[in-house]
Amino acid sequence: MDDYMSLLLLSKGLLFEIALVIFIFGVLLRLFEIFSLGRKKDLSEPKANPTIIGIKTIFTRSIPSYEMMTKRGFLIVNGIIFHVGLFIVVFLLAPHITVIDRLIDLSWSPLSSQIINFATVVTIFSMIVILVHRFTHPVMKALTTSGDYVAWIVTFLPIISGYMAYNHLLLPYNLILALHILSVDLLLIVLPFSKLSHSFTFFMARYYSGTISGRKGVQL
Amino acid sequence: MQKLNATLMDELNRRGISRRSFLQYCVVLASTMGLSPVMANQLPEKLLNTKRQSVIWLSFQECTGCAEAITRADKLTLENLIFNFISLDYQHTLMAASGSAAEEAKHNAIEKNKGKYILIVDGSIPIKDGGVYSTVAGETNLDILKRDAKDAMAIVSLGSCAAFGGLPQAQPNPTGAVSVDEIIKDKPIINIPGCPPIPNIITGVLAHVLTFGIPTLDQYKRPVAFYGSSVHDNCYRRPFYDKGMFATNFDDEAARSGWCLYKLGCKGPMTHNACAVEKWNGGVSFPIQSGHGCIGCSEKDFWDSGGFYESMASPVVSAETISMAAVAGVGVGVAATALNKIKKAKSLKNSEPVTIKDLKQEEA
Amino acid sequence: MSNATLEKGINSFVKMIDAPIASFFSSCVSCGMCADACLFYQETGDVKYTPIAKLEPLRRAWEQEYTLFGRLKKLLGLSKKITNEELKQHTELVYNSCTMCARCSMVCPVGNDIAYMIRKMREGMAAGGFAPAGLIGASNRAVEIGSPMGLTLHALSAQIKHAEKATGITINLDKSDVEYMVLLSSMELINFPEYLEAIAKIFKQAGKTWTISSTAFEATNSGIQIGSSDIARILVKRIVDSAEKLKVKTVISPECGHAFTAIRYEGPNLIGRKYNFEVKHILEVLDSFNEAGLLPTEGLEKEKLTFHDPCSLARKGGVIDEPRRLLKKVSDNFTEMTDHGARNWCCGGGGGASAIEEGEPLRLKAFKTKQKQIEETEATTLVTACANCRIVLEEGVEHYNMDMPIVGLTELLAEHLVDKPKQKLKKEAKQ
Amino acid sequence: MKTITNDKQFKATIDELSSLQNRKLATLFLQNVMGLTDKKKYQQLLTLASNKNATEQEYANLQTAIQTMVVETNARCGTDTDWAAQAEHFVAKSALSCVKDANRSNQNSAYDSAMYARMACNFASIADGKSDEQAETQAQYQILIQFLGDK
Repeated sequence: MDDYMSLLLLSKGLLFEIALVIFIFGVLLRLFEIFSLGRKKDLSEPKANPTIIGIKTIFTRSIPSYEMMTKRGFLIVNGIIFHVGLFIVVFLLAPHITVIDRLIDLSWSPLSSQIINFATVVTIFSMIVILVHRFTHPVMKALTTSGDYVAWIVTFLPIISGYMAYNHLLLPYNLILALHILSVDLLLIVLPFSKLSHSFTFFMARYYSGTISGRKGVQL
Repeated sequence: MQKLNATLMDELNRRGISRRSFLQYCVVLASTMGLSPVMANQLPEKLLNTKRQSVIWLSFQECTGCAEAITRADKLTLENLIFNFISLDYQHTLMAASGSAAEEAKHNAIEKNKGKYILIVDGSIPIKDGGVYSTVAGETNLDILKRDAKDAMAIVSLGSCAAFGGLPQAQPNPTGAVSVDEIIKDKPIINIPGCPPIPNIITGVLAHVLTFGIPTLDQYKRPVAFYGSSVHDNCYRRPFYDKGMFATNFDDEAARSGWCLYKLGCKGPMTHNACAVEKWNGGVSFPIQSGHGCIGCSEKDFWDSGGFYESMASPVVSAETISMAAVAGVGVGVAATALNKIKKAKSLKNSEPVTIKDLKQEEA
Repeated sequence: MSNATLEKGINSFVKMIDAPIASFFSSCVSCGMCADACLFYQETGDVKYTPIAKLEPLRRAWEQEYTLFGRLKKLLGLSKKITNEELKQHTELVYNSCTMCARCSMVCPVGNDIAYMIRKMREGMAAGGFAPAGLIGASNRAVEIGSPMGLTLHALSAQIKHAEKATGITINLDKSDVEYMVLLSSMELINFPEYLEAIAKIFKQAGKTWTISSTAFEATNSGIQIGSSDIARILVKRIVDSAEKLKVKTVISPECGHAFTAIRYEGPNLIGRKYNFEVKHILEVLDSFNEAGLLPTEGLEKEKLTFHDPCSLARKGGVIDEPRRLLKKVSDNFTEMTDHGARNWCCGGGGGASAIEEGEPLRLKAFKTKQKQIEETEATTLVTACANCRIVLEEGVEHYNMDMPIVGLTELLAEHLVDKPKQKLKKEAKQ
Repeated sequence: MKTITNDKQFKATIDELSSLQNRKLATLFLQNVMGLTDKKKYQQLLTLASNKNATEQEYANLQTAIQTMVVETNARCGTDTDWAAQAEHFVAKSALSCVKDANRSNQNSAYDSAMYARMACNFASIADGKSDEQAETQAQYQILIQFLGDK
């Protein structure tokens, strides 16, 4: 059998299956690990409804403050571009929607490939920018651990390989598609156990944070 | 009756085809073959001076679809001309002779054209159990191929079976079918995959061999001129793909409006072939144009590369696997919960109330 | 007597980690934006003051004890242990250079409440014997004497007597069935005794009954600052017991930030039940008086005013509109600082930081942005509502050679109470 | 001669005074509590007060120095209070009233000075149990009467 084709079949077959199993398993495990630690019921008289403000904070925290825009606007804008770009690329590309449809029987209308292609370029660019920023910004440099690089790499690989696959660059399509799917497999496996876990815990973090200040009638 | 050693020019004259229409044909042929301008200019002259070429066509495990495709033309065309021009000295289906007479004709042709004939092979070669699954005149395909290839100038593996093993090789491959290039290692081999391959490609490749020799091939020994880009690249439905307009059902409005068939399993993006350019039946249509996605027939192992109606990137995962993962996750999650709770309870048990007397460590 | 040990400290970390903390650590992407919100990083540029980095020992405790990979690493002996030396180094980071002002919590893009985590980490630091001497001393005095600053009932009585004389109003100790129980902070009684006079005048004017408890007059809570719930509980309990014994309806927290959050928000959780009374900050009470028309004032401040929001009051207490409504009663020339309300810039001395003597140079350095923001308003008088902020601001203003009086809002209002300005009017007429 | 027996009269009387008189009187109140602190610290102020030609600029310069003294003697949150030191703090505050810009309106510097002096006494009484705010109040009434007589 053709090596590339068998790699493609392996990547979207057995390996994807394994990756998905680890992903689901990992996410659930992490959620259990977090929720199992519990939270004491707050007995103090709330000034406002903490739950409502908690839920609101999940969304409002996406809006940067003026102060932070003046201080770290570059990082914030780049971060927003990256996350929006990533969202577009991951969830609005037709083949991806097909995969999701196949997995959970849910689909929506995709964006045009030219837009996706553009978004991909922008996302790749923003990722390179963030990496350079990580090397140069003193605070980020000090905070950065190997885990941050792992997170960056496993995010970058699917994007760059996906871009190459779409544009038929350098490698035969089967091979690059296989590599793309392999990198996604890797991402799925690494995600729950790495810094990328923020993709599902940030809802909780924002919610908790929102309830803590919300109880005091403050929406930050 | 055709004269031996006649050139193509003689043949044209014999048939009364004008030089003008021949030149027009050459322009088209040159572009099909992807020739450089210099070579394109040389093409008419080279073609006109080619001698009649001896060709031996071996059919092994196949369906005769390839032969059908190339002989399908219902009227005489210039493409056919090339094919008619060659000296097809052996072809089961087409030749008038049969039995030992046919075998003898082949033997004679080989003897006469040692090292000069072109061997066309369609069909795969079974090698399991000594190759007993396909024989001609009591001889296995494997033996025939090995013997007849020995003195060939070049081998053309016509169709996906000869080129890649094709349908016979599909899992579980009961006959142990293999492609030609897995057996013959010491001869130039040109793969013209497709199920069947496009007739124009066959004649184009033959014309190239006759004039400029073996064309540039890719890693799968396919002529780059015809297999260099994907069906997707040249597909007239590509704009719909780019705009994200997809048919999701063969009879939905989108399908009727001619939208992209990616979601219906079209393998165009991974299939390298010239269908979208050359088309079929004298340029009438090709599968996608007739409303069906490309099944990727000219790619290796296309039978085993997922369902024809599954989009390419679609993973093959069963719902059971997902639910199994969920169950495992919950299971381990519960275990982790228990561990965490125990740990926390232990820390609570271990902690003594902090009083103001306990705020300092003992002086060392 | 059992000494503090490293083990106790780590055990306390493990005990303190809850679901919010686990979700916070799981979400951090090392963007370092918290540093830009922190006054100590802002002025020093030293990356060690990055808020999330201060929590590293707590993070490791979480990872090692509560995550699969952390456990595996620990089993294989690959995890980095938390050591005495490390925690000793963190004393400066978690106490001296953190006021728990929660500016970092406010800007974290994934929503990590870093101040919440610092508060929990201090539990372990205190239990492990890593709290700074200043806060240990304050906690000792708070528990043994009843005030972190050693203010005894005798001293309180002297101050009450003084206030009674100055105002001609009787101040009742331990009077039951009154509406309000007023708490005081040592800081006010020691540095700003005018506060007590102001309260007396305002309550008389409003016709409200109130008292001070002789067993729980102190509002501040060193336990919260040092990070020991056990000590904090003792201190809160005193207030709750007195308030319930005296059967008051409302307990009033004085102009002190952490005291308010300690009694108002942490207290019920410390004693494990809800109160039978309400807790309000003095500004909330004054605002309610004002709304009921019980706070008639006259005259406007001549100076241009600006207001410093105490972090614990605004961002961590939700008392934001009240001071503004009150200020506008007595001033038509009030400007906001760039960062105000819930987004205010901390004075640099909260969360017990001002009690740490060795932290003073850093505090003064960290004051720079506040100084700039004050100067930008071009105000001539700075108003605030926290005695600790007030002292820290005074020091900062002095350090940076700014000529600017700093006044407490309650006192400012008392000066404008209508019964008083008769003489004032006379004086103004004379000029 | 006027008699002053309570704070109401005391304040009303001070309110009648000009700001320059206020400053002079304030210095007298301060002098009366000098015993609670190191007198040398205020030598400059006392010299300045006795100089009739002293300029506002000189007062302003002194104000900065005294302001520093006030801030430096502040009791910081959570520190163990030294009551005697706190008495000094209020002496400094009293002194600060003496050097405030006489041209700035809305000032009752003598009254403020008197009040801070009393607080200083109050703190001293907490510290040593001897000082007496009541006695200080009476003394202040006498100082005022004397001042009005001298005027």
